[in-house]
Amino acid sequence: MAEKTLLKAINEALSQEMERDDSVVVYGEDAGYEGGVFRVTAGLQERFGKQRVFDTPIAEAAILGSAVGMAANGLRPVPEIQFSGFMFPGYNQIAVHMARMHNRSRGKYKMPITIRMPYGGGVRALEHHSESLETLFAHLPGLKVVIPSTPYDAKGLLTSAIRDDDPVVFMEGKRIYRAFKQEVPDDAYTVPLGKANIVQKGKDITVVAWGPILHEAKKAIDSLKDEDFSVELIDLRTISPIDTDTIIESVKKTGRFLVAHEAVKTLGIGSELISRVNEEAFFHLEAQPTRVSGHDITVPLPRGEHHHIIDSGRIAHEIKRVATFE
Amino acid sequence: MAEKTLLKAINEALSQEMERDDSVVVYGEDAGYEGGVFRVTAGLQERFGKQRVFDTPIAEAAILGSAVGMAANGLRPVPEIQFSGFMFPGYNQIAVHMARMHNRSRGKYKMPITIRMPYGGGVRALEHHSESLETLFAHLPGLKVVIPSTPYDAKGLLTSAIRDDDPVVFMEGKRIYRAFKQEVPDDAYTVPLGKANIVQKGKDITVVAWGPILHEAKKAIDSLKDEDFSVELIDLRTISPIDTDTIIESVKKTGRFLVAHEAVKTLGIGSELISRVNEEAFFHLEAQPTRVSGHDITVPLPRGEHHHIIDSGRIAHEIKRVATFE
Amino acid sequence: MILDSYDPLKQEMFNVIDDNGKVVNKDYEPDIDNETLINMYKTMQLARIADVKALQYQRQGRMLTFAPVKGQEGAQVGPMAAAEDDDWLVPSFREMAAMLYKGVPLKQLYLYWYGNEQGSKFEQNVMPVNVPIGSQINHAAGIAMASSIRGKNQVAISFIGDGGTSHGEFHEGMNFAGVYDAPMVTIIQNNQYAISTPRQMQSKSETLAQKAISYGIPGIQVDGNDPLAMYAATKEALNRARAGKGPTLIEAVTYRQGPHTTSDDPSIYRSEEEVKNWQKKDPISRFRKYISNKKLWNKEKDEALQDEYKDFVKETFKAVEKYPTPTVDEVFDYTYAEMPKTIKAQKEAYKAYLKEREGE
Amino acid sequence: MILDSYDPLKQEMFNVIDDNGKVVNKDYEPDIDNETLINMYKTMQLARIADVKALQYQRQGRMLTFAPVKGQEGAQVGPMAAAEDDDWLVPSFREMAAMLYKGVPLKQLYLYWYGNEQGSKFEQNVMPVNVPIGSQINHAAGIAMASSIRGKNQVAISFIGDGGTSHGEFHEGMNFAGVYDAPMVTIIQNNQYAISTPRQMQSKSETLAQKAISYGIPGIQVDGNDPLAMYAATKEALNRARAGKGPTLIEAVTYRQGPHTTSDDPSIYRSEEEVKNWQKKDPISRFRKYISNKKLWNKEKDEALQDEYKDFVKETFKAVEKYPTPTVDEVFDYTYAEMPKTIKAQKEAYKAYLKEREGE
Ligand SMILES: Cc1ncc(C[n+]2csc(CCOP(=O)(O)OP(=O)(O)O)c2C)c(N)n1
Ligand SMILES: Cc1ncc(C[n+]2csc(CCOP(=O)(O)OP(=O)(O)O)c2C)c(N)n1
Ligand SMILES: [Mg+2]
Ligand SMILES: [Mg+2]
Repeated sequence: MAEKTLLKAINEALSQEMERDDSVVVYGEDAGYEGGVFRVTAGLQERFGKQRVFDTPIAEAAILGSAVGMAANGLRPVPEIQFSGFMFPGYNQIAVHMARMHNRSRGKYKMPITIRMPYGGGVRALEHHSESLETLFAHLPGLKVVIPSTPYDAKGLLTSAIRDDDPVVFMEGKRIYRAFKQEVPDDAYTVPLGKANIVQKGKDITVVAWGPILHEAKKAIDSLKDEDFSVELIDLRTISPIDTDTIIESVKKTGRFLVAHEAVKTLGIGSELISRVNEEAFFHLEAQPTRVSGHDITVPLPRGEHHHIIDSGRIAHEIKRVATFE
Repeated sequence: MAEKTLLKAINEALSQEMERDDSVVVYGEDAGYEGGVFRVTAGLQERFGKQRVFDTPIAEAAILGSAVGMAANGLRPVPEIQFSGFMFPGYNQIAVHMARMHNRSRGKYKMPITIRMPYGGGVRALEHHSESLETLFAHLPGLKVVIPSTPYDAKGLLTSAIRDDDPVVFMEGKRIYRAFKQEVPDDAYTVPLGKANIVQKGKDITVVAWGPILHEAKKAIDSLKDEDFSVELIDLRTISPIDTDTIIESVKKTGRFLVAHEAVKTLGIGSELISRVNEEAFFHLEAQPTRVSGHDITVPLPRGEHHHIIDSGRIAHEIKRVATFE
Repeated sequence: MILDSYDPLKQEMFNVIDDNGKVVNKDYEPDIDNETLINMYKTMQLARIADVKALQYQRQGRMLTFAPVKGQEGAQVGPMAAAEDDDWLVPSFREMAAMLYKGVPLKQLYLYWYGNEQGSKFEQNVMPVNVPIGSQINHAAGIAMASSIRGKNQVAISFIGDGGTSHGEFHEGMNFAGVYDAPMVTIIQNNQYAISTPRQMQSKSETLAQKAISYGIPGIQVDGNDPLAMYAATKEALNRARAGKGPTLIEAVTYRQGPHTTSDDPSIYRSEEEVKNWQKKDPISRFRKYISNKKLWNKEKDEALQDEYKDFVKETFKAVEKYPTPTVDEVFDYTYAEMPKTIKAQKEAYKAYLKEREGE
Repeated sequence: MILDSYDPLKQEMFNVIDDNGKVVNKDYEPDIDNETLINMYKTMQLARIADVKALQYQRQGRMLTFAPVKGQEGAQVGPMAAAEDDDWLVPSFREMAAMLYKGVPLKQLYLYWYGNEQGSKFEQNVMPVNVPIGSQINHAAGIAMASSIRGKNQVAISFIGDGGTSHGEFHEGMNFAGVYDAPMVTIIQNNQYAISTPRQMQSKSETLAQKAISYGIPGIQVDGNDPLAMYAATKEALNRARAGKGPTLIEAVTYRQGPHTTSDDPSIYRSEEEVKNWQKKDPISRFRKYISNKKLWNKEKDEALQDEYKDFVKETFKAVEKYPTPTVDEVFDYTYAEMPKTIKAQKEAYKAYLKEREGE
């Protein structure tokens, strides 16, 4: 065991799953020789050869459509989309085939595909490099969507995703790729899909977040430690299917609910969580379930980005408001 | 004035706007010579010529991407996507350009584009012909989304959409294209975007629906006319931006809220409406805001479709449950 | 080599027999055993009869929307006859004849067009009907790449329409497969129309075969109503693919004799004369003449076969009509390989509602 | 006609001057007035200096991610010099030299790379930087179609990379424009790499110019480091476009001398030797020799120009650094042409929060 970054944890999961299972292949734009623009796949081509780890033309529909074909013909593809904002040209394949092939063929063709993609802002990048598009995947039946917030979870969740027989969109918050390290076991292990993680117990308000924003939420909670209420913090981890039970149980206890996400507000995951909280814990609520999120605007270029992406300050402000609401 | 179908009303709006404004062009797969697979654009090529009304290759990215270019260069394009399920290959252009060009260019390039597309089930069609994908548009800042439920609204809303300087996705419930007729003025007129319509006043529960489902909701309400409560029915009409005020005002009065939609449940428009009702009318609620919708599954082929698409029976069942909840 | 000898840029089109089934290109007449020839003919006939009947059923309101294959049987059966059992068929949505040749039971195909997902579960290396234009080419590329990676000897044979060649997915898939020398053969069925849109509206390119040049791979224009030419050209392409030389693009020049689908009225956009002219090149009658000339076939056999198939098709459709409609479980249970809790909950809630309604 | 005389299938590449600026193709030497020649040279120099400086600023942490143009100035300035003022430039993301030639102020370009949307508002017929690969080709097709429909004489000139040609959007846009004979010229800057991915991984096609055959339009491979050849080939393509003959595809064979972007480390995937070999073909030094041979330029002028531009670039960047950061209003107000109520409400709520926070 050693301290590892999220990036290193992902690289390790890829490497170990390739070792374990010959049918795992890794590919994408610059994912082969160079090891990806973030170096997430570094060393894999050297180790597993050009047949199982390769560069592709710039063609997202082919990257994801070929994954459908590979999966039908016995492989377990782990394609990379260079940045989530460039998944759109391949979205057709995700929506009309990958998410539906198992259903369409009545179980004949499973789709054990894991699409990895860096996402989210906070790294002062160009346009289309900073979006949080999880809604576009979570709205599609047949897909799973996973977003890790720690190196430990990243390795375990990715391992589960690769071994899973359904297509998984695995979104990596690029600003936490190297932001911090954590003890991560050297051997392979799994963290189950579909299970949220209670990061911190509390009794007065439930806060749900995931990915990089989870760390902002933590900071926010820390900044409120002298306040008169305690916060239960849940890391959603799997965005689809949602672990409703864990959230509902928490809200039934706390009576207050806040979801914090980087994505735009309208139809962000927050809207779905609030609806579920309503459906299943309505009469336990002591304040309106609330979301703190990006605005309904295009992610601004770096000089204006801070107005859009929520930080611990905005989250703390909302936690306090909801927790003390009477 | 004469009785017209929804299809005829749309055709009339197109024709009159082309007449009124030289910069309006209409095109799409089979939209020219044949007048579209549903004949919505019938007669337009004959009347306005092949330069302004034309067939295209099968290329949705080109259909929608060229609209971006045409708009930048002074036209007001009204492209047709043959079925909403085939918009995916062109979604890249919608998401990364059309919805963002005005913002990107700080107002230099307006995008007065209206994308028309038939959508929704209930016509026993092949796969990909029956989806309700409004969430995928409503989640994108910069886009407007409109769904008419009547011939009158269809003509007026489409006229507004074409004259609007922002990109509008105009979704036409194909199963009501010819299902009924309504008095529709022969002259051009507008129905404003962004305004919901209170179809029926009531005081005990607010029901929101749109498109073909609005008619199912009406039937449901009719079937409940002997019950002891009265229903306020709102036709959302514009799905983005949402007319929150009209809904909130109604819910403040009724204290109960049901949204009915054809789309899958998770992250359907219902989730957003419920979140807004929570945010702005929480302390007026006497029952949990509720959605009746499709399940989180792939739309089944025709033999199983009835299990997925909500009908008046399911809606009535939910109205009664929510309205009488204590 | 056929692929080297016909240059699409010179508008050269490869054929073996003429409209009367006479061999006009002896050099390239494929050497096909008699059993296979008969099997090719029978499959084309079965497809034709099943097609004509399906249209009738649809007009009677018993069948749903359906995309007729009539006129294109040769463009489909030729290639499939050239393929090995283990090769993959990656269809578009109009490949009934190809699917039948691969061994997919007619009942499955009818069940699919009848609106039941059970009709898309095949035992063979055949992908389900693919509606979104162009997207199947990328599946074929992936299947072919997997074949290479796994050290198999399979080739992926995909079909696409003339309209489909305009799509970005076609381009990406062809180019992708080219880069990896993936064992893939793509057959464009240029049936002259994409719904109402004529071939020349799809592309300014003089032929569709020449699009191969964009991918640095061979492309050839073949008389798609000549099953022998289709067989021979595909065979060569398959050999290339198996030898690691990568994909080939074959444009089958053919004609859709029927409507686009049962919802289409072709009289809006084309003349009866045009249809009649193409009927003279009908692949089935041409092939019948060829095998008759070879003394493998005759009128009596043909009549017997037609009677047999008509009955078979009727029986098959009856069975399909009696097939149980999908249950609630079926509608929910295949969404994921393993059903998540939330969907299970939705299913149970819906079942409870149905029960309650029954009670009412 | 140049376009007819160089066949990409025979791997013929068009050039006018050699690496020493000597005319080696007198027949096709374009007739360019002196003022334009000087303007071409100056623009290339400005782009080069602005590029080198931007890289420095970025290394100092003062500039954000930025895509250097170094080495590709000739492939960009040649075409733009051949165009009319009213023609459209539809860039990808590496076209600083082309944009400067069109008259876009350097300040705007710097402001954009500095991370401010105000840098994308141009007075000229120039589209903003386009990041999603391939998608600009469809914009160019639409701009060109609008030009025809509105009876204008404008041609849309778009740029794309070698990597971009693999994308479905490239295919659809080229094919679409071809069908309508839209006045469009597409220039592929084949700079040998797409980030780390070498040209031969993009496509099995021997040249990128031959992809034109897929659209039934002319395609030509041009020495992209020869601004005169780029000028001459583009001029002919523009004339064709204006005459209603449709689009042309030009492959400019060039080289990216710098990193892909400031985040890239090219030493991982290419050798210094390779870079040095290409530097010998540098478009600016070749062109300088050409105009010097013509007695239009000399060392003194060059030194003066360099000094002038260095100062200008410094001043410009200073101004950009002083440019006000986007306000909350700016961040919200351009989402729609007319701001909807819900967004206005979000803006007000956010402003209220900021005020409260200030108060804290
Ligand atoms: C991406 C996509 N866009 C549009 C459609 C609607 N559509 C179905 S068939 C068809 C025409 C196909 O023409 P072609 O490729 O020539 O095949 P054919 O029908 O002639 O066999 C169209 C446009 C679709 N299925 N998929
Ligand atoms: C659709 C899409 N996919 C991926 C990217 C990420 N990306 C940015 S530049 C680039 C390489 C482009 O190569 P090329 O087209 O040769 O242009 P060059 O950078 O060499 O000018 C890639 C893959 C993108 N911008 N858009
Ligand atoms: Mg066709
Ligand atoms: Mg390049």
